[in-house]
Amino acid sequence: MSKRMELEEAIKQFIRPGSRLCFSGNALHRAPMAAVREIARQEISKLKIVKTAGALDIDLLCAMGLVDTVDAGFVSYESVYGLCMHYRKGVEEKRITGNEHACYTVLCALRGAIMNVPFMPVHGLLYSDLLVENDYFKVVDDPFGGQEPVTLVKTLKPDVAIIHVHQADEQGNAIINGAKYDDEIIWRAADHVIITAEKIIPSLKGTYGKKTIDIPGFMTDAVIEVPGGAKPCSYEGLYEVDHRMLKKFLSGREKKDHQIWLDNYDQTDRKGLRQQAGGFRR
Amino acid sequence: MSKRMELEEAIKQFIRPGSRLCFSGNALHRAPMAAVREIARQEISKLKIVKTAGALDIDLLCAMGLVDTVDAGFVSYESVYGLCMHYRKGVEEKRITGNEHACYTVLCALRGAIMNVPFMPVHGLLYSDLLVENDYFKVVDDPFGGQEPVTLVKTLKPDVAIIHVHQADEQGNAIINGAKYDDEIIWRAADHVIITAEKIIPSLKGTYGKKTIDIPGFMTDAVIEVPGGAKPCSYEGLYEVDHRMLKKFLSGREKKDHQIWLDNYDQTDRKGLRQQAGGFRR
Amino acid sequence: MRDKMAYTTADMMTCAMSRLLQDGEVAFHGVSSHMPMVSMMLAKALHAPSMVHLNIPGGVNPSTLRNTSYSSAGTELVRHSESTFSLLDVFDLSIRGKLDVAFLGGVQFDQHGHVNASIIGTPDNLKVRLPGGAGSAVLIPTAKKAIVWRTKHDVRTFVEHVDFITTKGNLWKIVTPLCVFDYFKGRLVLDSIHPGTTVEEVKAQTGFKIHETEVPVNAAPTQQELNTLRKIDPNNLRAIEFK
Amino acid sequence: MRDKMAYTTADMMTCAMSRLLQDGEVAFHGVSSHMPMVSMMLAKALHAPSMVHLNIPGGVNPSTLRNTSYSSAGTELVRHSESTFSLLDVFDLSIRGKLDVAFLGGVQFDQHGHVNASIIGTPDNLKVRLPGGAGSAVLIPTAKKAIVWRTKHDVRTFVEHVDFITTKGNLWKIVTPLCVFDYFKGRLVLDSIHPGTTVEEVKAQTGFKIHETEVPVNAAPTQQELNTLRKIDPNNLRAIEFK
Repeated sequence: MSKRMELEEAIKQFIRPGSRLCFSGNALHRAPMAAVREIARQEISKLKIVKTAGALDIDLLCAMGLVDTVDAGFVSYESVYGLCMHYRKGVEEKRITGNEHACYTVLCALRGAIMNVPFMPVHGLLYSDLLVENDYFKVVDDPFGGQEPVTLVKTLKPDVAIIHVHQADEQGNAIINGAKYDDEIIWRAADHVIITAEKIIPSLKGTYGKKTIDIPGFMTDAVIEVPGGAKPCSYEGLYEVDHRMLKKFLSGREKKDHQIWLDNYDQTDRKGLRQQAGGFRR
Repeated sequence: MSKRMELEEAIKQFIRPGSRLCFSGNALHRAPMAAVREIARQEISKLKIVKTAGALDIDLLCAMGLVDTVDAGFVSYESVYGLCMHYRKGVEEKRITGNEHACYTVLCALRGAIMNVPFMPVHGLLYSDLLVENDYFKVVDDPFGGQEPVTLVKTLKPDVAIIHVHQADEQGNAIINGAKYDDEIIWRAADHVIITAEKIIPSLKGTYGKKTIDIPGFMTDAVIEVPGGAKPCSYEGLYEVDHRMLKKFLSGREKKDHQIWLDNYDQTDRKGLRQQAGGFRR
Repeated sequence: MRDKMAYTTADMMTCAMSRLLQDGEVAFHGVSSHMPMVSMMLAKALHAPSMVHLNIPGGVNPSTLRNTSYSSAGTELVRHSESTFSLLDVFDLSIRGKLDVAFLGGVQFDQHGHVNASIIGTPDNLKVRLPGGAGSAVLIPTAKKAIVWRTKHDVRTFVEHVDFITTKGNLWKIVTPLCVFDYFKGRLVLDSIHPGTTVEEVKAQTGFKIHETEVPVNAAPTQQELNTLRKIDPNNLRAIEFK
Repeated sequence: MRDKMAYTTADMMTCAMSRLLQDGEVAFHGVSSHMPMVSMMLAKALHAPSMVHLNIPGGVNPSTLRNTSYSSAGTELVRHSESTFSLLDVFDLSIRGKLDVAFLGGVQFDQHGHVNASIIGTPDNLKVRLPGGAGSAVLIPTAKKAIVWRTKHDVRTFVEHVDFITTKGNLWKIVTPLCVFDYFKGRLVLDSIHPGTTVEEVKAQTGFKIHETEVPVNAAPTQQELNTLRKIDPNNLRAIEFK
């Protein structure tokens, strides 16, 4: 049974207004940008985003007014490009709830989802206004009689994890080349997993031992072939950050500007349009 | 800095009376039997053993009267060889504390050690006399206001994990071929990690991408070359269960019998003796 | 009587379990679980090609058991698998309500669907320390359907009250050499019997009251099932518990 | 004055951080942490060959930065590494008290060693939503030694009281363009100044009272350090925060 879908279809089927989402990669590396753009095109709103360290993925959806809450340890472009201004403005103007975590507590909150428990104990986080200001942390006594109080972080259960990978097969088996970042956590934590892949082959069966399958097919719901699907973010061994397109986005001021920016990617993100254009080799 | 040691030395240095230990593998597969035998030879006692599913490793140490506590989900040979009689007798005669867990709660108790927290929440374990009879489980209210009570398992922090691998280098990097079982959990949970390897090479540096290092060198304390170090248990691609030697152990009744059984392995387990014998190719 | 047939009790039990599996389901077996392991391979070969086969060493959909000499937890299950999914992953999956079928053992069962794999006697007056429930205490409550099998069917196995409740929960079926029990509205009921036995025999071998008087007789293993069994399990691992 | 020298402020800060690292230590840097990344490579090249270099993409001991064009969290750090150790592994390691050194950023610091990377203003009257403390809130309390660096040294950065305590704990040193602070008995004290500045300048640029009057001047980067820096960091990533 093939799980192959078109991007438009997969985003429509699995992502709803208010969905809690996790994205692959870290900062400007291997974010599933084609899928993020498709969410923006479909204007699916009130999204809750969970990521240790996000950048363009979060900032684009904030710029489009589609974000309700961000749970993250760090939201910023790396040094050169500075803060995520759309996220920042949204939080400052109280349109967006910015739940600050330590990156670790994001991962522990996702561990809670993996283990289907309502909270996860976290050591080390004892001196911080984050504990005072936020109801997603609680400090309790140790029921086993230990003397130290225990900090708990409330579980965050993502509805969908979107992961951009190097190669996948039609059954949903996926191979990530290079750094895995937090992907091993998010595909286990989420209710549904959407894979976008640089390339889809009919079957990875029989390659065990030769290739390492990072995500087993039965855990994924949809696979979509999107060459360049992380652009303008980077992907190990394939492409670097596209600084020109990144600057172009950052220079956008209004939603109209961002929509024009999105249009630049229509033909590479959407297969239908790629085929119409006739220029895309399968 | 080489971490290479002799087996006698490593066991003496890292394992003390009362140590809590984890062993690699599962049932009769890839248990670190050479190291277990060396513990038996050195008669290090009052050991606390933590394993999801143990067999000969646990039973041998029980037979030698060296075990204080076993935390496990399942202690038995597989069908053919039946129960672990020395473990069973020890528990029945109250010489050994047999803490029964679900295999999952063993792993969650080790997760507690990995995360340095005193307990781990566990979903699903709500209907069981195990909860009633044992103080290492507690059922509490959800501090975040959820309606369902939450079961907690008390953390088990191993002092030493002993892992038998296919190949290691002198810096302690280790490669496990075949099934990893729970090894990914135990090397993270334990305070010290002892690697016994079928083969040690000077350095695995530069093989990244070609080989997958399962345990990074900086996390290990000692590496010891012991060809056949899992025997009479099996090791993927190298040797099957040695049924003759297993039956020989099972037919032993007294400590004296087990000591004779251990002697059979002296020359393969201990390098000093191997070299004296002169017959072992390095 | 059964041994005069062209199939063994192990064949019958394996087929009965195999038939309980549906295409597309995600199913798990553990250690010392040879019959469930073979039944999964049989189901995949015959009617459930897309079933997902999970196990302790972590191989997803092992393609063959032909080189498996002894174990249902050996690394052979990884060597020819499609991908890997560790034991901890399997548990977490079940805990999240996403494991369709778990095969589990046990030593004592009672009419209320309680499973004992822990001790005979009481904690204070221990007669036998059993191997332990392994995954049962979390898998039986969380897997959508827990299938238990037991190669002994006698009044010491199927009792009025278990000595110790290792677990209870989403128990679905218990497959024995004589019959299949169904767990229905909090009670074990007789679901079907295997050819060659009678409801009376089952009653006589069961320590709790069986109310059912007429139940279906399971189809004997078909020629296709038997041929496939011999092909996928040439070492007759499915019979290992009867040896 | 500093720009007349044969080295840059980035070189000085990188060398100061590198010298804080000892052979055999296990050290981590995160995202947007180019100077710490280069300082680790420098330490390994010069005096700490067995230091263990951990990072966000999970490469243990990356052998080169020469192909790194932009990031301190890029997969280049994995491509030529010795093994892998994920970000979650790094956090867990620190949480267990086994991470020797963590490099962390921050935006505001006060005399009590409080670090603010969260907000300017108050939660109810937010002026600036900062990027967030990333790992700091758990790493500064749990790493054996937390080294903080900041490329700005002014009275808005080093303040009497931070607006928000993102974290405090095992802060060890803060390296700035002017000086190194030491966290000692619950207070930031002036540890040393870089060549080309004075204690007076540091006092003028610091919003809390500095009691020290005479402190050592750090050695300028040596020729060996500078040569090595140019070799291991040809793209001058260490200066990226000054661009």
